[in-house]
Amino acid sequence: MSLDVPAVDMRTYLAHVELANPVTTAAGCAGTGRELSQFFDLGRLGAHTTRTITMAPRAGRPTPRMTETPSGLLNAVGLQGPGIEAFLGRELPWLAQRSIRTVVSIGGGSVAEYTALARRLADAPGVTAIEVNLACPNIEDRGRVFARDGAASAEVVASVRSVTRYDVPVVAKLSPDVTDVVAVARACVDGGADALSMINNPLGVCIDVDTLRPALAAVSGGLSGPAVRPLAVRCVWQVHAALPGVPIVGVGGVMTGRDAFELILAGACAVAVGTALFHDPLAAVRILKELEDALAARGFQRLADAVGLAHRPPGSGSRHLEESSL
Amino acid sequence: MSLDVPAVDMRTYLAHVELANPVTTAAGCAGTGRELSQFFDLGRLGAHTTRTITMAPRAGRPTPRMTETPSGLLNAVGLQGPGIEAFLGRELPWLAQRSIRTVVSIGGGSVAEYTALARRLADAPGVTAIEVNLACPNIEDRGRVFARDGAASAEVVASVRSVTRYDVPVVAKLSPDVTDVVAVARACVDGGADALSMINNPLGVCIDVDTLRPALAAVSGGLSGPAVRPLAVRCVWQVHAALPGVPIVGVGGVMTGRDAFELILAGACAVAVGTALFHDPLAAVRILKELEDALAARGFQRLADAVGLAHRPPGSGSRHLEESSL
Amino acid sequence: MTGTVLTTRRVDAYHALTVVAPGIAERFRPGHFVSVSVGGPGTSMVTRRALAVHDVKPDYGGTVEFVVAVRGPGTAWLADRRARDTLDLVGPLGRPFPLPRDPVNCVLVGGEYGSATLFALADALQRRHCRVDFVLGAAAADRVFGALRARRVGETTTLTTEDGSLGLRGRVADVLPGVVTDVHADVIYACGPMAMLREVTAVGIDFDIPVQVAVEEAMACGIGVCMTCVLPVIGDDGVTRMVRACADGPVFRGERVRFEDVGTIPFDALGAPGGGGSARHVT
Amino acid sequence: MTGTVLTTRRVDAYHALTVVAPGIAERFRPGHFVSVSVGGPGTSMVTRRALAVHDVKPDYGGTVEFVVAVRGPGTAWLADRRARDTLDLVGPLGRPFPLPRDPVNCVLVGGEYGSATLFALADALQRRHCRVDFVLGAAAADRVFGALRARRVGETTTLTTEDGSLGLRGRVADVLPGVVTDVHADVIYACGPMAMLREVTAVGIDFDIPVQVAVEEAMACGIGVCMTCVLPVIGDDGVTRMVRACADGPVFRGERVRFEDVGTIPFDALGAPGGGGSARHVT
Ligand SMILES: Cc1cc2nc3c(=O)[nH]c(=O)nc-3n(C[C@H](O)[C@H](O)[C@H](O)COP(=O)(O)OP(=O)(O)OC[C@H]3O[C@@H](n4cnc5c(N)ncnc54)[C@H](O)[C@@H]3O)c2cc1C
Ligand SMILES: Cc1cc2nc3c(=O)[nH]c(=O)nc-3n(C[C@H](O)[C@H](O)[C@H](O)COP(=O)(O)OP(=O)(O)OC[C@H]3O[C@@H](n4cnc5c(N)ncnc54)[C@H](O)[C@@H]3O)c2cc1C
Ligand SMILES: Cc1cc2nc3c(=O)[nH]c(=O)nc-3n(C[C@H](O)[C@H](O)[C@H](O)COP(=O)(O)O)c2cc1C
Ligand SMILES: Cc1cc2nc3c(=O)[nH]c(=O)nc-3n(C[C@H](O)[C@H](O)[C@H](O)COP(=O)(O)O)c2cc1C
Ligand code: FES
Ligand code: FES
Repeated sequence: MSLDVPAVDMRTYLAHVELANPVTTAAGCAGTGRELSQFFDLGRLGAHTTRTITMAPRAGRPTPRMTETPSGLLNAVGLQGPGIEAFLGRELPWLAQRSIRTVVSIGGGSVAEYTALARRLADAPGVTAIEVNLACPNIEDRGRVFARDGAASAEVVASVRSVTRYDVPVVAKLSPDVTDVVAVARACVDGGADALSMINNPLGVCIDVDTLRPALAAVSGGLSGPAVRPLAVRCVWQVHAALPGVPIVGVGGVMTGRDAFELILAGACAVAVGTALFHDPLAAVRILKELEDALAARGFQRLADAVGLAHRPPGSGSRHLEESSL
Repeated sequence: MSLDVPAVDMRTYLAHVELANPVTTAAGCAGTGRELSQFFDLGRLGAHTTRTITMAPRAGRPTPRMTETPSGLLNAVGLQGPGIEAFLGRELPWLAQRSIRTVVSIGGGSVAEYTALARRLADAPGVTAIEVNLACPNIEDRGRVFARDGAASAEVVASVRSVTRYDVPVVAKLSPDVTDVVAVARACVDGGADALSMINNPLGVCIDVDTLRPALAAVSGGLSGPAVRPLAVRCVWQVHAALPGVPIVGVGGVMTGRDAFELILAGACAVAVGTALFHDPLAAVRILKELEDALAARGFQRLADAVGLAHRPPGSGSRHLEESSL
Repeated sequence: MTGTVLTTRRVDAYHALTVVAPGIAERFRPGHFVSVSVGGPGTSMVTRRALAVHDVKPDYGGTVEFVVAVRGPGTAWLADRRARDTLDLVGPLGRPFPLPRDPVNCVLVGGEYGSATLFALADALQRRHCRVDFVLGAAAADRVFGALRARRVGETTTLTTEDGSLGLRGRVADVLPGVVTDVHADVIYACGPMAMLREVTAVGIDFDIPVQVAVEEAMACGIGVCMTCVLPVIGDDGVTRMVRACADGPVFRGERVRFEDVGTIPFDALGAPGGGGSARHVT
Repeated sequence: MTGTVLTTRRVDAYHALTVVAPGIAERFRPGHFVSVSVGGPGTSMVTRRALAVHDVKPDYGGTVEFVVAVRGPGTAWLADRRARDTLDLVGPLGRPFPLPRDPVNCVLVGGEYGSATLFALADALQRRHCRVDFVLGAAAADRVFGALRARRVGETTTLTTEDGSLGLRGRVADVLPGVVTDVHADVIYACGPMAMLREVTAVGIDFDIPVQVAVEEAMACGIGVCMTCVLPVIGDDGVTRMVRACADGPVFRGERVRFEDVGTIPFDALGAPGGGGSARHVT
């Protein structure tokens, strides 16, 4: 047993909820949990994040739903899922029985729908946190995505917060496709978000030069994978600089422990693994191990000491990010 | 000589200016022109775009100025350049003497500075077009980048347009780091932009996990290369759908003729090559050849027939891009 | 899991790779597939490539053979592998072909490299004393895979090519009714392009015999977590769902697959936009 | 330009690659470098790697030899190359070492793989009847490159290692004053890490003899277009400019390089923020 004692104290906190370690699965990238559990014990992760759960079952988008891009993946799955009732009936209990820490991602077309989802989750056992996927079109605002608008995001977060048990943190998941991610982050925190998760996929398009048509049936899709990591690190950096007290789940292109470490040094206290799971079913546990080794190799005794460290060079104040690289 | 007759009519128009072909160098990626001309005749390109010229000489940012990212490059050069007087004295005449079509990129910290630059260019021979690099911090708005704000962008464009000769098109270069690129594009066109160029680099950060510090001295930098191509194609697609009559220069991650073709099918009538030049000094001419071959192989007789073609599937109306991939 | 390439060889238009992979060989059942990481260190390709397992042998603790058709950069990379290179494999994946309990007459239909998956199946069927007949087709002679082996293994083998360069000119579905009649087929197994599977299924429906198809859909993960490989399939309850080719398939009952609607969300599918259709069937 | 790898071998901590590249061999002058594409087809690495040319030989129409120290993924890929692999090269690049007109006494100082670039230089100097003495250093014995050849070629060779595993314990700059005095050096040529070049330059300044340094800065293009490889260098007019290591260098007069300010924009550099300093010198 003593071999299992980690060299580094990997515990982290999503607001007041302690996680055994900072590595989680990313929403929509780890199925129901059952699929991955054929490869490893999901309980070894800090948490499992569900796909985004919607009120009604959703068939999603037509195929082709994905295409490979340089160091990335463009996808338009369209939140295919069974709806909240089936989730509560079949998926959540399976996770709860195995004591898998579960972050439930929710998505809706209106504030009311998000709120109704959160209400349905309020009594369900086994909900570690609620992640509000704000990258959903707001049917009351001509389909404008909530995440693009600080006020709309804040409204969703506030309403979800108000119907959620005090001991279940509400995490707002932000998109990078905004002019000012700090403004949206601040609005969400002011609205009651206990933590932030970033980034959701930036929007991209690929054209198939043989069919002369978009490669995805949905035309546009979300870009993920290593290609977007610099954008994710940038968002985490900016938001951590502006709101240093707010826990951040870093997401975007994490394939290795070094990548996870990058997000942590930029200010994330947890890291979600998405696209990497498609390439390597064991990615999340491998990354956890690599991260622990990387911390140990650099003399860290606690993960917490590395969070945001890149902002504070020895002997100087924290550096500010300028908006332009030019 | 007859071997030189292209199989495909590659001519394109930047507003009313005819270019022999759609391939140009991207601003800041092709030096003064002299460097590349050691490898090929720059006059073979549709145009050469200068680095962004500023009023005063600029030393740029400290090093390290670049780091490699998956399928990308993160750079923070900081518009190092000799200033407008040295440009007019030494760089532009060299290009003009060789009849190289030259798009002059300009950047400033205020509307007045952009305007002064455009005025200095008004009498200079050899200016094919002026590209307004809007990714500069506005010193009058706490360093907020012009390109992030449609109104500020439009003001710059309108002022530059007003002092520029009627037969010299003004091209507005847009950033993808905005909530609504179509809104910024529309504002620029309403402000008098004759064409649009997109995308400038999205902002990214990389952390060096050995030094535990940002990899770039400037902390953040601009992401370029194939990693960003899906974002560039998306911006071109969205803007072409909304403003089908506006000429667009597609920029972002073009490494091959196929990549250039992708941007053209999405709606670009010209394509600028940036990061690819760092990898292959002959990239621009190679891409031109590959593009011509790709068009010929698919039976196109004119480049113009391919512009925006992916929007119009045979037998159906143009498809709309939804804001969210979900 | 890491496998070492034992041998590579060209087989007409295809590249055959034999890889030492005991863990996969051991658990393999006909119809399973494997996913392979492509591009090597530093690659820009982030997704694996799905490959059917053609053959499994006991040598070196267990080898698997793949047959690769070069399509894009990933398969081109695979075709460049040489003996002693290593491959990163995940598998076996998917649900294998269901085998009949009784010794029935089986027609195995393969299109292009789709035939590759049928030989292990034929062995398993023959071990159960089933009769096996082959119908293999492709666009041209060099793309018909496994004709010799089919001739050796099957009672009869019928070949078709669209250009007539081998066997009968035409498509497998053109000759299939004749074969089904001649051999008194009880069941059809098929693997190949979607259009072929649709036509083969139609033949099965005509003759009122079951068709087991192994479908091919673009896959990003192969393990059921990304939801990119879906197609509309009718469930036991009569409800159409968008199911995963990788984890719920790749083998389906042909008549359950809504081939005409592949690439769409049928309006009556569970959770289709508008909330119509079978969404109501769900509580 | 495509070059075929002729041979590869380990040399202590380094990997030496000999590549058939007549176009480069022909135009090469000592101090030139070459940029190499890394990662092969489908790679995620978009920038080339700069390598000094160690040796040029007339075999096969012209070969060039590189000495590679593995640092990150690109150099690791280079170290994995084998005979008959091809490399995509651009070069020769940069400004070579200026050669003295008269037969003077030259001390050639190399740190780590930086020594590699000095041997072609030594040949050229000796052809001009210059005396050549070497001072080579590194962290440890296996990182001192070219000691044997230096002993063969130079009048004297002094070796240093920081751990004392070869030659004298210490750094090249510790022993350099003694060598300069002993051999009555007229000029110093140096290539190696920036810290070493700074110290070597200080020695040259002390002795009031010129130092030619070949600097190393992270490069994205190597051809002068990306402006990422800059360092502050004082021009003939006394103005400090941020100049490109690739196109304006890599060889500079040591005393012109503001080593202490590398990694910064000196406040008095042309165009420094604030518009101060030498910006005023410009019309
Ligand atoms: C169950 C199954 C078994 C298969 N067995 C074989 C086989 O035995 N031999 C063989 O040559 N091919 C087989 N294929 C097809 C093979 O997976 C694709 O040809 C291959 O993935 C294309 O990769 P690429 O890099 O060449 O093309 P690209 O078009 O560059 O691939 C890009 C991306 O799309 C995915 N993709 C594209 N086309 C397909 C496709 N048809 N199927 C699955 N994913 C696709 C790839 O996985 C990759 O993620 C099988 C596919 C499936 C689903
Ligand atoms: C003029 C010149 C000559 C050189 N000659 C040699 C030589 O003979 N042998 C040798 O082993 N190395 C040489 N180097 C250093 C070599 O270029 C770097 O070690 C190499 O680029 C690192 O690549 P990587 O993929 O291993 O590391 P990474 O850190 O992954 O490289 C990432 C990026 O940074 C750039 N980069 C990082 N460090 C350096 C560096 N020190 N110099 C230039 N670019 C860098 C790379 O080009 C690449 O774009 C030389 C550098 C220069 C400038
Ligand atoms: C196929 C796929 C499906 C996704 N589905 C969801 C989802 O349902 N909800 C959500 O919030 N994010 C979803 N995402 C976004 C991921 O959770 C993650 O934010 C993003 O992909 C970046 O991380 P990665 O690069 O590690 O994949 C999805 C991403 C992919 C690739
Ligand atoms: C090193 C570097 C310098 C650049 N300098 C400028 C510049 O001065 N002005 C500008 O408008 N864009 C500049 N850009 C952005 C490019 O013009 C281009 O918009 C972007 O890099 C995307 O294209 P690419 O992927 O082909 O490089 C620069 C990009 C790079 C990589
Ligand atoms: S390929 Fe990912 S779910 Fe089927
Ligand atoms: S490396 Fe690009 S300018 Fe020197």
